[in-house]
Amino acid sequence: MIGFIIFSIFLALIILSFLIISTKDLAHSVILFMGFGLGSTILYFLFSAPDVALTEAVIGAGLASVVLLVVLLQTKQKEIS
Amino acid sequence: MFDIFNETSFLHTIITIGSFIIFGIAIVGVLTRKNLFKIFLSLSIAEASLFLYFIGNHFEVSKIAPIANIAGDNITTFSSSMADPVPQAMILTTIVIAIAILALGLTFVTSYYKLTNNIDIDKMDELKEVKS
Amino acid sequence: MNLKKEIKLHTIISSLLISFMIVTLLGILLNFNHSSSSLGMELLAINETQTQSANAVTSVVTYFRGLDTLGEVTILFLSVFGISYAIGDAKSKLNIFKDENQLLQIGVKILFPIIILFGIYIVLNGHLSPGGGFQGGVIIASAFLLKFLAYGENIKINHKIISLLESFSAAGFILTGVLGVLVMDRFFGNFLPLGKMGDFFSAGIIPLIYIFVGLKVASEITALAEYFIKVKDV
Amino acid sequence: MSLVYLVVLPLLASFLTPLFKNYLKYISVILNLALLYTVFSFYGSLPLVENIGFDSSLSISFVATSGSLFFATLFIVVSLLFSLYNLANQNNKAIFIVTNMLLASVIGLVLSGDIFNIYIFFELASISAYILTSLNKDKKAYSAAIRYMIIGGVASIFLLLAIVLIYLNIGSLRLETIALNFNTIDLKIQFLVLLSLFIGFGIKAEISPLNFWVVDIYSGSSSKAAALFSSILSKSYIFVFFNIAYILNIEPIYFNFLVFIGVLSFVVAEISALSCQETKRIFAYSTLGQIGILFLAFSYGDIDILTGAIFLVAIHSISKLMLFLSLDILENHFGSTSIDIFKKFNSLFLTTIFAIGFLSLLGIPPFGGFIAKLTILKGFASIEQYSIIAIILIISVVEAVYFFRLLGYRYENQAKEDIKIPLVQKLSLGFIAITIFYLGVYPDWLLDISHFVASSFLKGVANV
Repeated sequence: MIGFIIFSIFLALIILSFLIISTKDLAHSVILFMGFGLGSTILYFLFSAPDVALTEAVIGAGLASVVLLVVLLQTKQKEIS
Repeated sequence: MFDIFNETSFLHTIITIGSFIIFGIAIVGVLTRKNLFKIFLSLSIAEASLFLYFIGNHFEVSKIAPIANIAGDNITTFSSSMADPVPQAMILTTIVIAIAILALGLTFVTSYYKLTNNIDIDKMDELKEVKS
Repeated sequence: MNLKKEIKLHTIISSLLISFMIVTLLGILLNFNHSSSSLGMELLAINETQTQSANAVTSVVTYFRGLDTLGEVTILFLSVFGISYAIGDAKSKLNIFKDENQLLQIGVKILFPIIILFGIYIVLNGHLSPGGGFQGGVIIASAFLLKFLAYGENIKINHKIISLLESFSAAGFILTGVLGVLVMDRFFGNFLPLGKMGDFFSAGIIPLIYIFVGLKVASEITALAEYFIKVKDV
Repeated sequence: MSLVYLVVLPLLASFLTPLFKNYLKYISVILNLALLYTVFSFYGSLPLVENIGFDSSLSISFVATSGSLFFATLFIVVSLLFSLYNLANQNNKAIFIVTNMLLASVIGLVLSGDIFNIYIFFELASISAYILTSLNKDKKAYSAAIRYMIIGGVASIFLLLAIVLIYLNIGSLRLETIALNFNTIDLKIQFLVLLSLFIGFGIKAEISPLNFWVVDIYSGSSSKAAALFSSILSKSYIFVFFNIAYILNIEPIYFNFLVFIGVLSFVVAEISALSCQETKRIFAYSTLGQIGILFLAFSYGDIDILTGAIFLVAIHSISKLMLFLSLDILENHFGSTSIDIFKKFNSLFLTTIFAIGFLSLLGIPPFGGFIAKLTILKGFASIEQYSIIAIILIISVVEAVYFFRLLGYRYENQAKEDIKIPLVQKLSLGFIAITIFYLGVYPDWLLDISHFVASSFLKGVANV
């Protein structure tokens, strides 16, 4: 059963990373990045690595998103690709 | 009914394929995106995919976390049924390095943006040689 | 119009190239079974006798590979210093979330002590349960971050305390290593008694190292959060 | 006295900066002297393998062979000269912290015998280099720092990929255990690991196909930062690159490829220096050229060439430090580093310093550079590689063109401004010039040390 969950989360992460790269609006990509952090936290937990899951949750999803959001607020512009 | 998924070698193939697809997407992001903010974002996704690949390939369904739980009297000792602690320790350190580099990079991007109001890597032409 | 097409072309070419590279990479990587014996398994076997710490990952991070953590803490110190150097003096800047948030302030009054306590628990029990200096430090810093968001302008962090805390916990970390040389003739040697696995005072210098790391990471990430929050020029 | 003191003392000094408020520049001189003393205390007991943490083959080890100690001493001497030069300026907390961190990470890179530990010091050295680039806090500095970070990020991703593959296949992180069963793993994986190691270290060691970014970073950052980059940072990456190559004793075909890379970067760098209008770019291209020669000489694995290469490492570090620091004096005075500032300054001291630096880099007899080039050319002659000798001599002519053009600008009759140079800077730059001259006249003691270092380098696995 775990294998199937891992498979589906990996699928979600692939779609998330594609969306992060391709969206025009930077705010969307930051929020998707938070989703990516959450997905990898769950994966680390399933890989029986609780320490790494805790670190990824606190730093990868938490701190990185705050830093990205605040920097986004300062640069305040839409990406014109 | 999904017992094929629980077999370790099949799992490792999923994890390898999945993480290297994310790695590929992130590297394409670094090469093609024009926005500095996006480039740093895809750099950290590329690193995150390597972490997933590394920890994923050390995972086996039967293995439990390398922590001896001391619940009351039954102390589970450290045995080979536990996951390998060294990759976890390495990834723990590299995640913190990745956030340190990301924060520093984004500070430079903001300071650069404040000075030049430009966040497009192609328009960063301050360093071009001025041929007098 | 062709500019738009030209950008598209550039993306298509590089993505084709990269996908070709990834396919060959996967071709190589998929048909091998990696080595069974590994450093981790050997360390796992001797973990109980060497460190008496219940969390094998913590004993690897702090004791078996202590120098990595020292390098790691220095990288964090340097990156926060680089940020403070680039952003300049934080005292003269305005908070980016200028309006105070009443709702959050009530929440903060309740949550702040709980988060701090939780962070301290994670730091202190690094060698017993998952977690440790890094994770606990960031949790403590997130409590201060919450305060920044809630009180907007009128919260001032005393920079002297933060920089003193930072340098003394780093110096403490290094002195435990130097003490290891003086007492056990090996850097990061475990000079404290190991105690019994499972109880609070066990695993020699591992909890000590993680307390220093926790203090350092907490003060640094709080300073980092403040540099990021207080950036609007007056 | 443990080897780790060499890494830990600079870290401790920069952690405790809040304590010594306005004595930073004196503390950094004392620190470098103390480090010099500790390094010399290890020369008796070589090769020394020191396990950190707990005493077994599973722990991280610091390996002090004569090669790694020679490079560590060179870096400490360069950092000492840099801090002596800095005595003239007022206390700069950023320079103090970042130079100490750079020194600690570079010594760690050179001494460490554990591949993941090398990755950590690689990151520490990169982050201090990023901050050094951004010290000027202006448009150019920030755009250089951002560009450097993106490229450094890509380099560290490839290095991480190599380490992940090594651990998955060999299960160990210690260089000697990796070397022992490196050829047990599948050939394709070996190639993959070597390729990602090559890209990861190649980008930072500034070799030709991967050093497109270097000259922009040098021209964007301050001369002080460029001085540290070219004398300390690039040399440490070259040492780690070849230390791992020799330890893994990879097949000769890879070394021939590295010879080609060395020749390519040497030729391309020197020729593109001709068309530069900015002095920092010229010095950067000349550094890339010298790195090309070093790559060429290191990958030949012949004892005489290697001795000349190690002599060249020492000479090039000192003379490039001197050149960049004197350029820093000009930059502070004129505010720009374009070529025509050479027409506008009038100080006999600086002209002699520049002259000595250029002549030593070109390899003109009375100076150290001549001995280095002579030993390398003699080494190539002894193994009948006349094509390479021809290339080196032809390209030296190209070097002579752009260096003498700079010197020529001195004698154009234009309004000249006098430059006041503080005594301390005069002393430190003069001391380097004298050592270069002394090494040119009595080079034997350094040649013997380089010979000893070269032989320990070639032993590769045996001495780890």
